[in-house]
Amino acid sequence: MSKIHVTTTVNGEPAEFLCEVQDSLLDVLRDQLHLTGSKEGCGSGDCGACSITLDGRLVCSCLVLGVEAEGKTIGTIEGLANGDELHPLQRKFLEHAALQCGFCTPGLLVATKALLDANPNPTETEARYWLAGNLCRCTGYDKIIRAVMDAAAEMRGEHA
Amino acid sequence: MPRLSYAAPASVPDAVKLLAGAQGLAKVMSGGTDLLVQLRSGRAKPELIVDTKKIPGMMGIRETADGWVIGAATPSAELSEHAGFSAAYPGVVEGTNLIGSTQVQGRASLAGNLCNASPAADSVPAMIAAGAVAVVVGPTGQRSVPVAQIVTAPGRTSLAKGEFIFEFHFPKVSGKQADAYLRFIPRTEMDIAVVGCGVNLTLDAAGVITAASVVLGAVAPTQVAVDATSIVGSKLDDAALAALDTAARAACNPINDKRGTIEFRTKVAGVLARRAAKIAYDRAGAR
Amino acid sequence: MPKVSISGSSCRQFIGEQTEFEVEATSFRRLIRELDSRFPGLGEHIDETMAIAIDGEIHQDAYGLQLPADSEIFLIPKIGGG
Amino acid sequence: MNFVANFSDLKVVGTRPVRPDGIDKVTGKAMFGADLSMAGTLTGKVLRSPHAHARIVSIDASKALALPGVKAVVTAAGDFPEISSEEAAAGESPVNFRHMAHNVLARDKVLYEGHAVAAVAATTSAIADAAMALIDVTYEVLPFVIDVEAAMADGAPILHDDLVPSGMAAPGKPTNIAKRVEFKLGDAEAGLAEADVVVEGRYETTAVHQGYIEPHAVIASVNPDGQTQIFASSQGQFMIRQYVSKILNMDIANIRVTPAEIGGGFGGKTLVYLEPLAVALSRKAGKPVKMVMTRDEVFRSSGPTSGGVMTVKIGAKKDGTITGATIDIALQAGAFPGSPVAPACMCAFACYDLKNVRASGYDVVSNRSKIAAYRAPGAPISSFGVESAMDELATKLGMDALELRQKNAAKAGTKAAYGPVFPEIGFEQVLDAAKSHPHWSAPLGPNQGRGVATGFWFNIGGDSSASVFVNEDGTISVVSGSPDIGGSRASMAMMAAEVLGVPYEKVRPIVGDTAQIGITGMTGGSRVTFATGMATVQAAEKVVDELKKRAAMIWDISPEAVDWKDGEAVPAGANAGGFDPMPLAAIAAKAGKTGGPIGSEVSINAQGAGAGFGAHICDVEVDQETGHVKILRYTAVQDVGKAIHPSYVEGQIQGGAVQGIGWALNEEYLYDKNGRMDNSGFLDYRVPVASDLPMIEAVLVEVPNKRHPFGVRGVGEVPIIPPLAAVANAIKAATGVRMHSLPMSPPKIVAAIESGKG
Repeated sequence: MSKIHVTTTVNGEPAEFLCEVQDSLLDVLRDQLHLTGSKEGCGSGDCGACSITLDGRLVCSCLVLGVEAEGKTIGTIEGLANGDELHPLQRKFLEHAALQCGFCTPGLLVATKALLDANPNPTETEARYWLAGNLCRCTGYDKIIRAVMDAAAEMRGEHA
Repeated sequence: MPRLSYAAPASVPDAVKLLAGAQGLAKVMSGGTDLLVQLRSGRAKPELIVDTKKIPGMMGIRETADGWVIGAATPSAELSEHAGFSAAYPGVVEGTNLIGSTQVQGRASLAGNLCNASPAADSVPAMIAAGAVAVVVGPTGQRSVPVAQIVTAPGRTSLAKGEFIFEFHFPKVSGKQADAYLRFIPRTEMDIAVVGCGVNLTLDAAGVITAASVVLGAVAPTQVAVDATSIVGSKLDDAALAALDTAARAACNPINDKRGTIEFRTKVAGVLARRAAKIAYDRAGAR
Repeated sequence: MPKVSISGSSCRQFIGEQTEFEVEATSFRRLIRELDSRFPGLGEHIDETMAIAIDGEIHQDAYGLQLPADSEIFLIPKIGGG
Repeated sequence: MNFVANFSDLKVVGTRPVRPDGIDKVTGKAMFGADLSMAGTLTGKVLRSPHAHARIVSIDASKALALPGVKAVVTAAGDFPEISSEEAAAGESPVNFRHMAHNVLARDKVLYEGHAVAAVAATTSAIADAAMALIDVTYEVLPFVIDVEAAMADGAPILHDDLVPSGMAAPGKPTNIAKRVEFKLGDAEAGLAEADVVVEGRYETTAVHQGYIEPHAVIASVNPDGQTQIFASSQGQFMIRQYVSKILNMDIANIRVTPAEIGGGFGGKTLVYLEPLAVALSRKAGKPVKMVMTRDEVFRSSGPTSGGVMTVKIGAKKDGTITGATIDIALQAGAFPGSPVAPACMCAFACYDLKNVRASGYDVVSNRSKIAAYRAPGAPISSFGVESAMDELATKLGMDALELRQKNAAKAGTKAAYGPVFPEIGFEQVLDAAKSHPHWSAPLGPNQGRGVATGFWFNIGGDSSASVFVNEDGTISVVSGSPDIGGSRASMAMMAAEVLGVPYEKVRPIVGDTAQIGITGMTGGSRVTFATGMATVQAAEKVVDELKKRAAMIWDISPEAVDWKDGEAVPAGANAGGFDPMPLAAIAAKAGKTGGPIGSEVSINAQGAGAGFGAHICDVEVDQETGHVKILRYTAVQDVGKAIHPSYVEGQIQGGAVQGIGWALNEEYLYDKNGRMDNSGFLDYRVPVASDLPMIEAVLVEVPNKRHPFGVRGVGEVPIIPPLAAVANAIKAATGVRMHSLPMSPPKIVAAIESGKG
């Protein structure tokens, strides 16, 4: 059996892998590229734990075939921090205790980053609707939304 | 196990040739948000997946003299980000905006939502109400099919082997015309429509409705048009709304399932028809 | 002598309808042994499924617990959690 | 350590530092159950029953085993020892290992759709799938029963021919009733007869799933000498070790379980599903085996909590004094006995100081997946009935709903309906805080309503172990046996830092594997911060004692002449000598010369857990035409004892409240006509999403539990209890209709509004 060779870019670095047609991009990221920060909570696009960006657009990696990544640019949770410097969202999630078990956290951070890229000044309602596809069962979302709003304000330079 | 193949052809003829020549089941993929779930659950066991996103014209939105042309594989997120199309067809965009999560909207397309042939598909009622036409390509060439005639039954379409939708044409919106889409779900997001309703209204200068199209989703095996003659000639006053409510209920032929009962769906169809009509009316009046 | 009540009805197969007892015992372990001698099999049942409340405080397990002379003792089903 | 009377002296406890495992979790580095792989790992999968109830006539795996790449197939008959029915105190609640083994792998009968029948290990996932399709299982399909009342009825299909009910007279014929419990205080019927006003209602709830986002996952590796490594996400590594040992008849010392990070549990990861299968497969294949459930499997085959039916009766005098109350409840256990019917009965009226009360219930098996614990097991169910009835009572009496509860509130000295007398508790303070909260008196608009409800949970202690080690440079390592689900490593580090008088950042906590730390009960029942915290505090105190001894040796004075203050040894008084304070790091540096490395391990059975109480206020707006309920505002007041890390305490309350809101509004197990689950995914099993909710205000009332050095009570269970009735009471206020059945989904609400009764 010969697998399909795919050349892509992950978190700014060139990456290559071999996969079967039915392998989801999430399978490939986790099993071939060992980027296990993206999680599988449902495999059907209903929980958002596998959120990544594909050519800059937020998607569920469980709903993308690995072969579709050919020539594309992929962003995962592993690429959110800038070296040893946490992204403001990561910092605010920690400061606000916006995670308990932490399983949904990578997907939420990737999704929130995409939100703030598209809309640096979201209302609470906009943030809640944008993130409706990211299930969190631990926190009741309160501290997550607070962290998102606080990070957005800081990134807009509104903090003293 | 037969091995699954994948192809991402660069032209319509190549895609048609692949689809028409497939021995076993061949699946057209645009956004893939339904297809991947079906693959994983084993509900679909294709031997070939033809990814249409690399075909020029399949992705993108453009305005023409006659209206709008939407590439069939354009992700719904692109529709809501497109200021011009969103202004022309806010109801269509409301529908596409409700297909799954933000993540799903990054992939899900009009063609996929339509050809999955679910009676609950969120983008379809407003497309039908808008009079949208699908451009179907296939082994025998190209044909134009009203969106209303694509879905024939749950999971079934009128497309022949080797055919797929290349693009959608939306007529030019002129004068006091506007649309709206509402759906009912138990949560605020992430559910399949229990009832959906797309409304497209045209008014005269005095605010009298001159044309009305009202289409329901999830209340029958396919999307159904409501007889909206009772509101034509009205200013959508209470009597017209009541008549529309009755007409919408009469159009329903729903089932009891895990998402809703016959009684509930029928009642809510009337409610949504009234509410969506009101929104469309206000939008049209403001134009 | 401590007064012992057995709460709930899971012990009924051993004790019938009576649910209150006076027992000569200064420790939880002694109490279990004493009850078991009166109702054979009850000791093991308590061991496996019951917790003890001594004057209001619940203890899940602890043979060595001292039972004050006039204490009020309840044997109640063990409590788990989520 | 005695109770710290003066909280104002605390330097670390009560602050909100960043959790030590935080960066791993925001960068994707944290290793959850499915994230580990070992060289040569096989993929394991489970073949599950398509039938709700059937006899297994035969299983033929020969075709599957002949498929290239298939390395092992296990079945109960072929690979699991048949063990006797043994009810044992394992983990937190009694467990019957025979039932557990039969749930992990069906032996003679399948008892629910999704029941495991065989497991396969293969070199790839696709080959494992193909192998499962080649296993030939012959079933004799049997009639099935899903609902609890149908299962109790005469002539119902019987799941277990040998089931002997406890707590009741033998029925003389096979039954699905596994147990009857009854708790009595005074004479409830006589009390009801004295009442001026009586309310009575029948209430129903459905099974709901814990809904953790991480599916169950395990990797197991067995060596030929029997030594076994298990890496799994669960609420207890020691629980896995014990259960695997029992089910597969292995020596415990041969099993080492490393706790992976766990992606939520809420009680649902307090038992084993995949672990014994992975071990059995690995033992047979001679290679590591990894198994991960799909979401569909999680819903179909891992425990939800019970649904049930109940009748509640409460009678009161005109002034609101409750004279008598009863609840009769029947709970689904799933396929094997063990519903939380006892705690459901015990908690039902525990918030109130009642003289005459009776709570009785049945534990009933039916052809559903076996239930597992879910946050305050049983309490939300009975509370839904009782707190709905309390609302009805307040209406009938024309009393403020909170005043009625204040009038009857349990307090220190109240004899609880289930037996014991409460020590110092904070329920009155909770009610006062709710009543004086601006939310209670805020104006409401049209179609809006406000409800309140309360909740009680025992909280528990139990077995816990912790080690505290002083490193050469004076930094501290803390090891505990409690898997950290919601930030407990931070709490352990904070308590150790407080005792040792060192900065929080100098203390690094880990969760030990089963070979690194003493036996520790599961993370559940709101016990970790209390019990494992107590072990950590005691271990840190032993270290302080040792540090004082070492300082005394360096100073060449008596250990009694040394005090410990702010992380330094200081002379106890003028007579001790004129020494400068000696910091911990200086003592650590000389540990070799003063007797060797410094550290201690403490293993305890923690006693003195303090009961928790909460009161929630909920505002809703109901769309009268569609039945859609919007939660407008939500305030959760709770006595938390003392919040070690207030952010994580608030988080427990907010998360629990939202799970309760989901239970109230939309979550439910639906079955089709063949007894198969009809909504086994997050699309149709509707947990709350971010846009469904407002902010959840958590109000922390701190009435310390004096049996814990820092006053800790458990906090994780209570918040899921009040929401069910709080939402129902708010809906009643908004619509005038009392909803008696969960979930209060839009079709039900519309039907109730139209018919005038819910």
